[in-house]
Amino acid sequence: MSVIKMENVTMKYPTGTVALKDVNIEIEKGEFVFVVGSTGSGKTTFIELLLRELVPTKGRIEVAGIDLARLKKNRIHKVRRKIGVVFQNFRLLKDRTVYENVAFAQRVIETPSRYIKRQVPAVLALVGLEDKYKSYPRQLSGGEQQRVALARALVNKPEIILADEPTGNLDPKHSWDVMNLLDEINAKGTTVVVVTHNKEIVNVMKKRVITLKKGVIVSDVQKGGYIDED
Amino acid sequence: MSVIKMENVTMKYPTGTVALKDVNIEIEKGEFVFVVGSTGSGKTTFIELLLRELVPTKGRIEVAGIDLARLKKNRIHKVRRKIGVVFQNFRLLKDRTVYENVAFAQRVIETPSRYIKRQVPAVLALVGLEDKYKSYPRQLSGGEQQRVALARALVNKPEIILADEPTGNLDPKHSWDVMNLLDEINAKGTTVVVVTHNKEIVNVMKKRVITLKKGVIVSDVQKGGYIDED
Amino acid sequence: MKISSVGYSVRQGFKNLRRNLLFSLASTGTIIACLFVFGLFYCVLVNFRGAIHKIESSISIAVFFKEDLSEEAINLIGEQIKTRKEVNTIDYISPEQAWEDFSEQTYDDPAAARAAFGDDNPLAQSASYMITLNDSSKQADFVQFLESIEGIRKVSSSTYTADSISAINAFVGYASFGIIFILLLVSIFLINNTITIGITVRREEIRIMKLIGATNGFIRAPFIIEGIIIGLVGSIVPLVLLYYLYDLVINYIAGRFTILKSLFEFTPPFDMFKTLIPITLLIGIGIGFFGSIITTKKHLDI
Amino acid sequence: MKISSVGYSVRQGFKNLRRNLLFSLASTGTIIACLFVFGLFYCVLVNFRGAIHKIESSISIAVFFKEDLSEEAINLIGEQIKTRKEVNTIDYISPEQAWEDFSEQTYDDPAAARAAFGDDNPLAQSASYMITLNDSSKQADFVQFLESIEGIRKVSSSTYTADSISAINAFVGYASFGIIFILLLVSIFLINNTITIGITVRREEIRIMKLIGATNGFIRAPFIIEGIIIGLVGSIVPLVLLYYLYDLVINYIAGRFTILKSLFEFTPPFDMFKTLIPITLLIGIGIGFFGSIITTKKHLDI
Ligand SMILES: Nc1ncnc2c1ncn2[C@@H]1O[C@H](COP(=O)(O)OP(=O)(O)OP(=O)(O)O)[C@@H](O)[C@H]1O
Ligand SMILES: Nc1ncnc2c1ncn2[C@@H]1O[C@H](COP(=O)(O)OP(=O)(O)OP(=O)(O)O)[C@@H](O)[C@H]1O
Ligand SMILES: [Mg+2]
Ligand SMILES: [Mg+2]
Repeated sequence: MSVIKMENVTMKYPTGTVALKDVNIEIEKGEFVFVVGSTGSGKTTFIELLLRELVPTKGRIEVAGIDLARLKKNRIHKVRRKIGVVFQNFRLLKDRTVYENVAFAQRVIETPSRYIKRQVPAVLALVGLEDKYKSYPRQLSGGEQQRVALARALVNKPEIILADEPTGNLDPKHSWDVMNLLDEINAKGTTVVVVTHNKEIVNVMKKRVITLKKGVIVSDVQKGGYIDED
Repeated sequence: MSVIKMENVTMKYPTGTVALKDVNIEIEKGEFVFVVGSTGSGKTTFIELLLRELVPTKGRIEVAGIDLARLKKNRIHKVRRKIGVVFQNFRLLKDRTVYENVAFAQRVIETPSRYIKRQVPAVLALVGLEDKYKSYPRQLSGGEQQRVALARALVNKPEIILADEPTGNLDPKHSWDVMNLLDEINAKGTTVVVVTHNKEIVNVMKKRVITLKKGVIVSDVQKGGYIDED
Repeated sequence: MKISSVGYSVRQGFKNLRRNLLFSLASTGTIIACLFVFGLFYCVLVNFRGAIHKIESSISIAVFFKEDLSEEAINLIGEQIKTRKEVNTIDYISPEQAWEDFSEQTYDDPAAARAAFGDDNPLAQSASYMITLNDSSKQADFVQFLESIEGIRKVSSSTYTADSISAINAFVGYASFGIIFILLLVSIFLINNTITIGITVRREEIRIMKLIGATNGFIRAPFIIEGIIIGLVGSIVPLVLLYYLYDLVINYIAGRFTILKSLFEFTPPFDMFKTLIPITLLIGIGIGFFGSIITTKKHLDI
Repeated sequence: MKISSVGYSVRQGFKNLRRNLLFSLASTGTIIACLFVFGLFYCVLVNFRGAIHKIESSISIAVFFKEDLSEEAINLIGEQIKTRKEVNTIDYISPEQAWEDFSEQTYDDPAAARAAFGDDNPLAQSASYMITLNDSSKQADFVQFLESIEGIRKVSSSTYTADSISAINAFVGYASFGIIFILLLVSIFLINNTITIGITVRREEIRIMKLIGATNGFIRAPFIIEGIIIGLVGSIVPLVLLYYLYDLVINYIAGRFTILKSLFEFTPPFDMFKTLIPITLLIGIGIGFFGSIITTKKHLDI
């Protein structure tokens, strides 16, 4: 059963840039997929479409069995709650501490306080930020902010994880920690989609790799590797 | 002659975090230096101290022969104009186009308009963004924003270039393009300091590598390589 | 929404106030300033209208009687006049009183008057009623009524004064209404302005919340609580200020301009504030509430 | 700063207005609203004081002469009185005029008066001057002066009325001053509020500019230009509005309440606006200018 499905999706921005062009993708439940491609090839656009932050100019998108085009505006949260996202630019709430940022994801789905108090510290420990829980985003290094974003995406144990460049600000060791963590979570049944520029990781992990080039899928292989641009 | 000099510099944030501890660094004019280290090891703090965005809790910093502690507040721009910075989080002016963002660096030093009109497109072409000059930062991909930040750092041909993770959002090919560009500029006499997590690049380029660990310099070698954490 | 979420919203509402201290202070300050000015003019206008009403009710009409009308007949006429509800006061001026008033004004001492006229009262025919009305615009009708009464020789009234006062009264009424209305509009505009800005600068935060899966209600609730708190504080502060200021001014004037006290009575604080308090609270809390609802709505559509 | 940079600053100032449209509109709106209310009350108060002054200058003092004083002597006294600069008008009331006025008020027709007194004028001694002053607070002194004049028998003045009017006058003066002052403070507070917010939300931009090596002057200039433009627009708009509104109201009242025209003269638009325009421009541009200087200063210290 596919949890993510794009049919002939085209995304043209008001500026005229065509970020995605006739994209067809099907991702099965429980898959681990890398999305790679040169800068500006449409990877972030792809993520934002799945979140329905963007609406495609053409085509059909289905997430967790729900047709996004048919979804009423006041029902969008239903889909979003099935997804944990690590945004490329983190998108942390800048007036809240690390703890509150992560806890917020749980409050949104009305998790009882006693669970929040247990789960938030646990997930912060998982990403190695247990001693920064009181800090505000502006008091964190780039890599630390990125891991807060990851913690927030994981804390609700969502069906789908979308991670846009989750290791862009991390050193090799921490990058591997994050990837191994995502692999473990994937092993428990969560669908994981990772956008990355990290050639080494893609090549070593041998997962499905979807390669975009100027908004077009130029390759989609199981157990693939990073395709360098010519 | 050293253009960057830190003597016993300690930076303790008001939160109590000691980001740098007794750091002594001397960088000669015309050097190319990588600063590496695990996430949160103090690399961005190091850059911000050189820019005098931060004032060290202890120690002396000299940039281009100027003692930053002795510098009067209304003279700080003198030092900053000698430096081109690529910030880790880009710090573009979000209400101005790509062109205006780059041109701004030139306007600041009162470059005559006719030079601005020539030099800005040239440097945008150099980083491969000639066709995005009308876009606003929010209309760019992560890697595109990063290259605008680079263009802004380069446009004034500063004495010193400080680049904090300038390839974090770039694919391998573009990362190499950027590094080669910095190398070329360095060859013409500019001092270049690059903070990076890109192990491959550090290992291949064989430059001086300063490694930080929890705010302390643990290694500083010419023609060094990336030291993985244990 | 669950109970725990309600508690969360309320706590967040208070926290937001601290997090965005600049905007909280700016918004609260704006509401305080606007409602203070609004209340100030409300007080001034109410008192001003009170003063005009006082003047209005002191314009007198003199009624003179036919020659040799008996005292009994005069009393009867007085009774008849008293039944009219526009009558405020009615006083009988005897011929002796009239002559005394007149001679006192014209001659320096009673002796001179007596020298001129002896004990003759040249105003023997000048017994009169002095009548004041409580609404000068009714004077014309009332004079007509008086003139129709048998036994009345002459009704002396200043149509001009009465008409002037009732024109002033109407004019001040319109002007007060216009001014209060303009102040209200301006207040609403300004308060809404700051609330809009305060929420707009947080649009990225709102967007993030929505992308994480928050419902509109969940995002909005703290903003609404925040708006209500700002509105509440923003209306209580000027009310308290006005109350003390009003008291102070009344007492100051009573001491400083003693003569004004007889001309002019201040509306007592209780009467003033029993209307001002609900109006002010309604505006403050209303704008805080609706302002935050309307402004958040704009940014929730993602 | 080079000429090209000056041009750049000015252009940036205008561009900033468009870039931060919400804040530009909010700030301009705030200034317009505040200065409009300020101007409105300025107009109301100036007219109100004018009205009181008019009443003040219509309170009359009657001067009666010693018995059988020659007409020549009376004229002489008149000349003497006219030299005093507090005198507004002086009118001679002959005994005939006085009797006519009196009998007209007391009797219905001249015939009745003649029936009572024949051709005798009971007020033969009642020639008088009716004097009005232009400042009722000087009445007491003036009466003393009159009483010291040889040939004057009696000065009839209402100390009570004069004192009341001069108390009212003083009171309204203080109150106007207080209200204008409060409005001014509130306006400055509110305008500064929006300007502060508008600049504060751009503090990250200012920080970036400083880190790139911009001088304080370079960063500030566009903000100051922006502040001045906002102040300029924000003061011209309410002035234009007020001008038309004032004209409209004057004409409306002239038509609707004809009777008021004789009681009360509106300050002519020219006189009103010749002080209001400079005050308003000064406040608007002043706050725009100093507000942006002060607020940017806070964020430039990096
Ligand atoms: N809001 C927008 N308005 C207009 N054009 C946009 C917008 N967002 C992105 N684009 C353009 O669409 C293209 C794809 O952008 P996208 O962010 O999807 O790239 P990406 O693959 O994520 O790149 P990167 O690896 O650099 O993050 C780019 O050319 C970009 O300039
Ligand atoms: N403004 C701040 N206030 C308090 N602590 C801070 C602040 N900025 C950074 N820190 C802390 O200082 C330490 C060093 O931060 P810095 O940003 O220099 O790390 P970095 O080496 O750049 O890391 P990264 O590779 O993740 O960007 C971190 O532990 C961080 O949490
Ligand atoms: Mg991207
Ligand atoms: Mg960093």
